[in-house]
Amino acid sequence: MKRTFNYVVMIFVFTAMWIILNEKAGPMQIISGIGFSVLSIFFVNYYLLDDDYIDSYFLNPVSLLKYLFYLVFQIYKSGISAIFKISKGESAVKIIKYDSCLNKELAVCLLANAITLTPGTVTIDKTKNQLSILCFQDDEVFSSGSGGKSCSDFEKILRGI
Amino acid sequence: MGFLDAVLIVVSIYAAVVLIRVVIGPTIWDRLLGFNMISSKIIMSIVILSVVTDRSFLLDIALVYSFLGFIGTVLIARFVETRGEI
Amino acid sequence: MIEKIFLILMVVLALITLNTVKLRRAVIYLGIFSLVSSFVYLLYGAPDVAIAEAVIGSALSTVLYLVALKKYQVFTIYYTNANYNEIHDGYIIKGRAQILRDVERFFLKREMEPQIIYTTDDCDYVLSAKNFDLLIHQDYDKVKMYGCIEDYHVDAMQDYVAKNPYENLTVEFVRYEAGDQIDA
Amino acid sequence: MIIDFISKVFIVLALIFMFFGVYGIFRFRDFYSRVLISSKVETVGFLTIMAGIMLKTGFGYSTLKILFICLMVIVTNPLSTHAVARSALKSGYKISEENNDD
Repeated sequence: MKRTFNYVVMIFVFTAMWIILNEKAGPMQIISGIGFSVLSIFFVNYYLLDDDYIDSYFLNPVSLLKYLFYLVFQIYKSGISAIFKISKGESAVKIIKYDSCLNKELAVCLLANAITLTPGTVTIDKTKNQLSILCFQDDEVFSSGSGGKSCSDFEKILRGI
Repeated sequence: MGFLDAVLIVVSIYAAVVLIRVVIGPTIWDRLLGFNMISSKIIMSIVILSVVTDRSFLLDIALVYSFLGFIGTVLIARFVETRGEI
Repeated sequence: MIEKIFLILMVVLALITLNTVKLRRAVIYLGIFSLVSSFVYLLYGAPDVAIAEAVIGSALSTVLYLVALKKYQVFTIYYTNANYNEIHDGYIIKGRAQILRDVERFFLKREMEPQIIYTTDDCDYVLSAKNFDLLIHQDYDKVKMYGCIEDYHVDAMQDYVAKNPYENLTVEFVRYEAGDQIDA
Repeated sequence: MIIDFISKVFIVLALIFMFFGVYGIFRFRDFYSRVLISSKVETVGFLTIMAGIMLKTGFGYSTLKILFICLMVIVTNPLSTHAVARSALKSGYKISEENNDD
């Protein structure tokens, strides 16, 4: 039942993309969009990926939107602090290890993407759920959480995905 | 000359300035960084151009660019890292 | 105005691409060149040509050039200095140790691609941990070069240095067995 | 009228952000600082300029397309930065930052 619901959501999203790319929302576009999305899901299922990918790689759209809004807010916040760093011109860097409290593979990857996207930190490596992060010498954003078990706000949101 | 035309010229001047870093950059990774920045500036100017000339199909080309510039950067970076084996 | 800026950029990029000696740099310059040129096609009202140029020039030809460069042997050279504060950005751009310039020219003449990696790590650490073909360690005017004993390029390098010796530098070669490095 | 003014403010703000990104890659003397700062301030500038243009054109199919481009850049830009930084670090490239008494 849940599987069928996931397929319906995917077909809906793909059809919306098809309509956006066509710039027209007539009945012809909707029918061809549904047809092509069913075809592409069928093709991926049979030729490209394993059978159970839809359970492990499915994103909850509501929490994805919440994550995106929080991400944009965080990007601007650290972008403004990066401008002060540029005008000051400090340049010592260090590499820290960060243990995240997420255990899903996809959620850890999304966390690494978000870390790289915010100015001032770049993810270098990932083993299981430990991330190596390149950051400035005097940054205290992630280094405080590395020892204890406390989760950052990103991880709290990503748990719902 | 409208406002967006001036913005287009400023963005292209930025791209020309980044090119200096690509040329003098001491290592190959500096050049890759410049390549990445220039490709994102080109995407930006395509979007602005499509608004200026009111031709919305140019946005499809910007979409294609955002895939391809990324593929080039990742391939060259991996090529340099593993000493010639992609 | 906007066309003029991008056309000048194209000419500059083409000249740089032709003038560079190292092939991997030329691949990067060509990628930027094809990006800029397809934007110029857009400016002159040819979006179909632009999309073909983007696909072929930016993705396909980069892959093709890289596959072709696989045949071209890359020679990895690490450079360490005893007083490592000297290796900084400005030093790499203008100063450049004289020995490095000669080594680079030597390998370019033998049609190989030298890749020089500057590092401030300790010499012993690089010897044990990294995978390299030649390690150059400089301590003021004493230069030590570490190379594998079976590598005939290093033999040729040794002959070359013996034929034209430096006045102010003493160059010493250290050769190690091949088996020592692989397990590290 | 007021929306037009707000979109102009957004675009000018994005140009200022991008100026700092371009200034940053000449200001820093160390590759790792450059890769940390410059290409990310770039992303901020990109998102801001796209927001300004979306306000200017009004709601329509092109707005949704620009939103799609923004989503694509959010996904792919960190990947390329990660690839460059990782490639430099794995190869062992490491230099000290330039001293002031040069």
